[in-house]
Amino acid sequence: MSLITKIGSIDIRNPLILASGVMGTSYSTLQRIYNGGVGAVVTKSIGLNSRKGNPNPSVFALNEIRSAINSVGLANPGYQVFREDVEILVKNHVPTIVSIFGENENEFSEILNGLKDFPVLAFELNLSCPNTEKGGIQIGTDSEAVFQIVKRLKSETEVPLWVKLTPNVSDVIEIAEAAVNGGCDALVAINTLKAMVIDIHTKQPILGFKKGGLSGAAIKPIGVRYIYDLYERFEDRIPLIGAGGIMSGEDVIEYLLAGASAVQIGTALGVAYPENMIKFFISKIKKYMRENEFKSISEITGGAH
Amino acid sequence: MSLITKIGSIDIRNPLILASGVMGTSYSTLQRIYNGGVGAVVTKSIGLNSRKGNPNPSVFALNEIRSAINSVGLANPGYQVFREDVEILVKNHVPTIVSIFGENENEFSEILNGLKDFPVLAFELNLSCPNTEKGGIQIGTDSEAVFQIVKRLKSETEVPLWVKLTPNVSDVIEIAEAAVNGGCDALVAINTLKAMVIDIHTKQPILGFKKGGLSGAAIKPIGVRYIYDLYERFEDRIPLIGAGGIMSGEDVIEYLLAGASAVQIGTALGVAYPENMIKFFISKIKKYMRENEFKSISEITGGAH
Amino acid sequence: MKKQTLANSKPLMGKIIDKQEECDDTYNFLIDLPVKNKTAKPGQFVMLWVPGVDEFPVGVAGYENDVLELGIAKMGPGTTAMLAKNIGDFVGIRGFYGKSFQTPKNINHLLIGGGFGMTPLKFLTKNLIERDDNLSIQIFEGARTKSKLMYLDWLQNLHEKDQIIFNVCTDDGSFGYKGFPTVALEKFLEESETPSVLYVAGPERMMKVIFDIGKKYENVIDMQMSLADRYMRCGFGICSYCAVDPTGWRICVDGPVFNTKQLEQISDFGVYRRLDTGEKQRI
Amino acid sequence: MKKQTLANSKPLMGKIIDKQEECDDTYNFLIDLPVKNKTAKPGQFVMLWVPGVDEFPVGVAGYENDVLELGIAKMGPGTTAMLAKNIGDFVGIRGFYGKSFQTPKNINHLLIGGGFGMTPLKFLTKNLIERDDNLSIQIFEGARTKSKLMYLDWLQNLHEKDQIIFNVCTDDGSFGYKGFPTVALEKFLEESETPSVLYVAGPERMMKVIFDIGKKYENVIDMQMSLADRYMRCGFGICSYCAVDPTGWRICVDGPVFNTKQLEQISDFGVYRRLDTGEKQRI
Ligand SMILES: Cc1cc2nc3c(=O)[nH]c(=O)nc-3n(C[C@H](O)[C@H](O)[C@H](O)COP(=O)(O)OP(=O)(O)OC[C@H]3O[C@@H](n4cnc5c(N)ncnc54)[C@H](O)[C@@H]3O)c2cc1C
Ligand SMILES: Cc1cc2nc3c(=O)[nH]c(=O)nc-3n(C[C@H](O)[C@H](O)[C@H](O)COP(=O)(O)OP(=O)(O)OC[C@H]3O[C@@H](n4cnc5c(N)ncnc54)[C@H](O)[C@@H]3O)c2cc1C
Ligand SMILES: Cc1cc2nc3c(=O)[nH]c(=O)nc-3n(C[C@H](O)[C@H](O)[C@H](O)COP(=O)(O)O)c2cc1C
Ligand SMILES: Cc1cc2nc3c(=O)[nH]c(=O)nc-3n(C[C@H](O)[C@H](O)[C@H](O)COP(=O)(O)O)c2cc1C
Ligand code: FES
Ligand code: FES
Repeated sequence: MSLITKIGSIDIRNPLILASGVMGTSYSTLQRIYNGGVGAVVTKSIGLNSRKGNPNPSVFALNEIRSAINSVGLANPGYQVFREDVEILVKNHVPTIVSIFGENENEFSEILNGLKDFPVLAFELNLSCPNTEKGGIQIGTDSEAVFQIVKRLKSETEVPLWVKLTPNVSDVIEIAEAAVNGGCDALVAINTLKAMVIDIHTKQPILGFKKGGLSGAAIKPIGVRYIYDLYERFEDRIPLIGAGGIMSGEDVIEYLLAGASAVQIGTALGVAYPENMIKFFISKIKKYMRENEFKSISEITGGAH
Repeated sequence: MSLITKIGSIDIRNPLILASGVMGTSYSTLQRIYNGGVGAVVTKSIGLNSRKGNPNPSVFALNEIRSAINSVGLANPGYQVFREDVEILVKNHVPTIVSIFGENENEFSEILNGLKDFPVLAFELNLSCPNTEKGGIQIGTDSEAVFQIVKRLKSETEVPLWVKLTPNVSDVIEIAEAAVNGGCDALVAINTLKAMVIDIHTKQPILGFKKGGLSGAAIKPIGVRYIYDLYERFEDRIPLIGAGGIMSGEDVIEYLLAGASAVQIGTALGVAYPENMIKFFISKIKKYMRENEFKSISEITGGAH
Repeated sequence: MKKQTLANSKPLMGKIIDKQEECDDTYNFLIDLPVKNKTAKPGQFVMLWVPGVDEFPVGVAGYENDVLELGIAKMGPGTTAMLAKNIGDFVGIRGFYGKSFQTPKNINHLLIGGGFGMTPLKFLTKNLIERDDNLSIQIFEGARTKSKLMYLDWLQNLHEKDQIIFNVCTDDGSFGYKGFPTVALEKFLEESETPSVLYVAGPERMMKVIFDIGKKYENVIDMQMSLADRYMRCGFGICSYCAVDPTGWRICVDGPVFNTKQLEQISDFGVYRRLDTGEKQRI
Repeated sequence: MKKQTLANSKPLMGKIIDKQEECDDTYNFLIDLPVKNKTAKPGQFVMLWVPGVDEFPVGVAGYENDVLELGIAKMGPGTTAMLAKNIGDFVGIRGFYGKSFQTPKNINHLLIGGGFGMTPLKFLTKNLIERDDNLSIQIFEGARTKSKLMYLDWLQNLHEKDQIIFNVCTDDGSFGYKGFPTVALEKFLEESETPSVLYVAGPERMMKVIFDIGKKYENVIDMQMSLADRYMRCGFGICSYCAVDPTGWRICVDGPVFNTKQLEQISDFGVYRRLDTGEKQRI
């Protein structure tokens, strides 16, 4: 039995990947989570210039539904500064996926070119952040834009390109097809869902940016559905990476059965002992594989179809 | 202090409305929930002909996130049979909104015309059910179709027309504008979110229809965001009716502050004692109004903007 | 208050650990549930998911140490698929749903059933014989023919041990007396001078007949009937396909067991039920 | 295990029930929280939401009967808005977050602080004086000038009652001795022959100086410092803006209190921190 996980041309030691934006702002937390046992880590989404993001409150938990809402809003140091962190990660052999975002094709291209000299595992294109006034959300819902960006970037690097999809669309298949036609190497779904919370005492939205994105257990049935629908459409023609509300090893299996080749975990790792959580996930996955006589992760992928 | 709630030209005794599809298949449950204290009730969505809906399992709870998933899929007796139930409701002075669905303009029109002799409170157009293979979902994401249907039906009846929006779209504002331009009298948001659950022991989707819609607490932050966004766009030019994950009186207030004139409650009433739940909701709303010195529901509407 | 909502979950996958033929086309299953401390009461039911086939309600025939006993009678595709399941297979269970039988002290407990209606009555019998405040426990079982009698050996054994009185009959006289359970029931009620409660589970038309009989006897202080002839989707009160007119009671949470006072208010009782479309169908 | 995730919630709205000027530009607040049975420990902090303005971390100065004590020093817009709040107003509280001070028995407890760093030390003092296993409790407080000394009256009063030894100094000599807290601290450490633990909360540069001093003394068996010079968003470990290099420890959950062994591994300590963009900034 092996946990080694294939995502297109890439192999990682197990199917767990740290999702973008969670413990991903500095090399040290990324390194720590990798040491904690995940197969790979995705950085916070990195843009052209440094950004403060949105005012606080910008992240809080909704524990009644085992979830979180955030409006961090792409706060990041800019790719030039972030090179320093990437350099350390690469030097320390941490399988790193750099998430990047831009307002348009040219921005994406500039960032990619500014980072592509590092042997990172992949670039993940965040076309889907719902927390910026412009940019992200528009691009990720426009299939023509998605196609153009992916095609352009694909021509500029040999490093695999992953496209992260937003669930805030009428037809994810259309967007996914654009990304696949553009030449992307994997699809990641899902990002957070547009959401907000209002405090009834003060009659105000709680988030500093008012609106945010919902992550955590609440969105798991939605994420599983996205992966299932995408697998129905593409089968094994493009690797799918599931994300959204994975809070246990059983949830990982559910995503794999739906069609994912690997998964990303965010909110569940925002706890005091993320290392324990990762170990616990892995032990559950192993137990499941043993009991169900699976020899490899890829055998589980798509099993519910 | 009064709980009387205005939705356009309609007054109901309080802002709580039973959502479509929950205890809405027969006159007797609708009557019971009205007797239990809500302001009005919406029937299960009624179509042209009788429909079996989807195979079981078609509804179950996800109690970890205080939610439910369903793929009942518009099971209904057809409008001709359902006339009998509507007749009793109307005779018993139950403020009834009849939810109707169709595959196209003509179907909607036929159903409306088959029921419009009853003095119901309103018709709610379900453009958004995610559980049918065709029909519903396409219509609700196509702004031109929405405009045409609403305009046509509006010309055929004096009874107010409400349009129920799906959250499974890229841009709800566009659809809402089409409905408003078509002449609708209120917007209802949201219906369930596309979702699914897979059992990892048997490696099968649990729902008989495989895919379903998520309701309950998990979707509340999403529903609140929809109402907030719609109110931002329309302010008080069109009444908004909030729905999605309302599990307490506080949740009702949150929706009102976001911009709703009234709310619909579904999943929360699928309990042993819905009457107690309704009483509890109302006592919490009254307490809030007293403590915050609100004289009427409409004063709360939009307070978070 | 908040905790009161949605007390139930998705199907919990239980492993079949025993399967025994009970009578013709009817099997007894023991299912090991992955839960602790969930208690079931006689009269309650579960939603049984036969993966990939169907989910439907079945009464609880017993529950001990997280092991659930079910008795399944072949009807159509769902029950047939269940009967094809074997030891080691997984099935999904949601529950326990619904209201149970209420059993007063110092009365005659008259349990009347037929077909799969015997399953809740078996559970009820098990609970009653553990008490020492009963005047008597009497089972009235009827079936078409001997090979259709559920729990025959088990009940005969209890009868021999004087724990119950077992009145058994068949339409064809192949076992017990020839005729309907109502014969022995009426005989007992006529002669008895002590109070009785009737617990009835079986086809709704039969129950209606018994209800009309029971009303004639003053010593019948209550009748509790399990309305199992209704289509169910959710099992926890959200869908309303199982509801009765004109009260709007949902069989799955407000029933399935109703008492005399309630049954009198249910105008459907023995008359019609709702189909999966919501249409009415005569019973 | 599942229950371990997301133990926290959205801001709970607490009502300000008392507000007192503590010293220059610094107020003490008592906030009534709508919760029961949540316990706070000295060294922990909360995220304080001033509605419509900002949310930021503040140390717990006390917690009893669901009433939270905070000490807020004016800095920029957020703290200014908080200082403008009055009795009856609502503010949002998330927490309690982070690790607390660990207090061994039979040692000298040396609490060294300045500015709002005094808030966790007040809470710690309150807890320590209730114990009877201390060699001594000593407070070393320093400020620019007398009017900037937090909890002055309270600490002097405890000193007079012999519950603590209060060593106080100001840069300008307007109260206590003229100079830094390190002077009295070093004097004590040189003369003492019993083991001491240092609990330090204040500007990180000051803490670094004390850390280097403490390392020189063998009778200092541990130093616990609260790293409060870090930008925080979430408070529960998800965002990583507060993390330190190279360990990746998040101040909000792995800290804010770190001990000697940990501080030695933090290369940032006293050197740089991350801004709200994730960029580094020299301290
Ligand atoms: C409260 C209750 C307790 C029951 N207890 C038992 C039991 O202990 N043992 C047992 O063998 N059977 C029990 N049943 C009946 C069992 O649910 C049906 O036999 C089963 O659903 C038949 O399904 P099928 O696919 O085999 O047959 P089908 O051919 O699909 O249906 C045959 C008949 O079964 C009924 N039925 C089908 N689906 C449902 C449904 N979802 N809900 C309710 N009725 C349905 C209908 O009357 C239908 O006409 C109980 C039913 C209820 C309501
Ligand atoms: C663990 C901890 C405990 C603290 N305890 C207290 C306390 O008990 N009493 C008290 O008055 N202050 C305390 N602070 C400091 C307090 O958080 C800052 O003074 C406050 O955030 C300043 O905000 P502002 O809007 O007033 O000032 P700004 O002008 O916005 O900021 C001034 C400085 O405050 C800091 N700051 C601002 N926002 C944050 C943030 N979200 N997270 C961390 N630092 C920030 C930065 O260093 C910034 O440069 C504590 C900080 C931490 C990290
Ligand atoms: C605090 C926070 C910040 C996030 N920032 C980003 C980001 O910068 N880029 C991105 O693509 N996704 C971001 N996400 C989304 C996650 O990567 C992930 O897609 C989503 O949270 C669903 O997974 P989860 O439920 O496991 O958290 C963020 C999520 C959280 C909770
Ligand atoms: C079992 C079930 C059946 C539903 N059927 C319908 C329907 O027929 N028509 C419709 O417009 N909405 C239907 N809905 C959606 C609800 O009306 C409501 O929009 C949604 O559940 C969100 O509200 P809630 O979270 O309070 O349940 C159904 C929901 C549930 C749970
Ligand atoms: S089965 Fe759904 S309400 Fe009874
Ligand atoms: S404040 Fe977010 S990880 Fe510490």
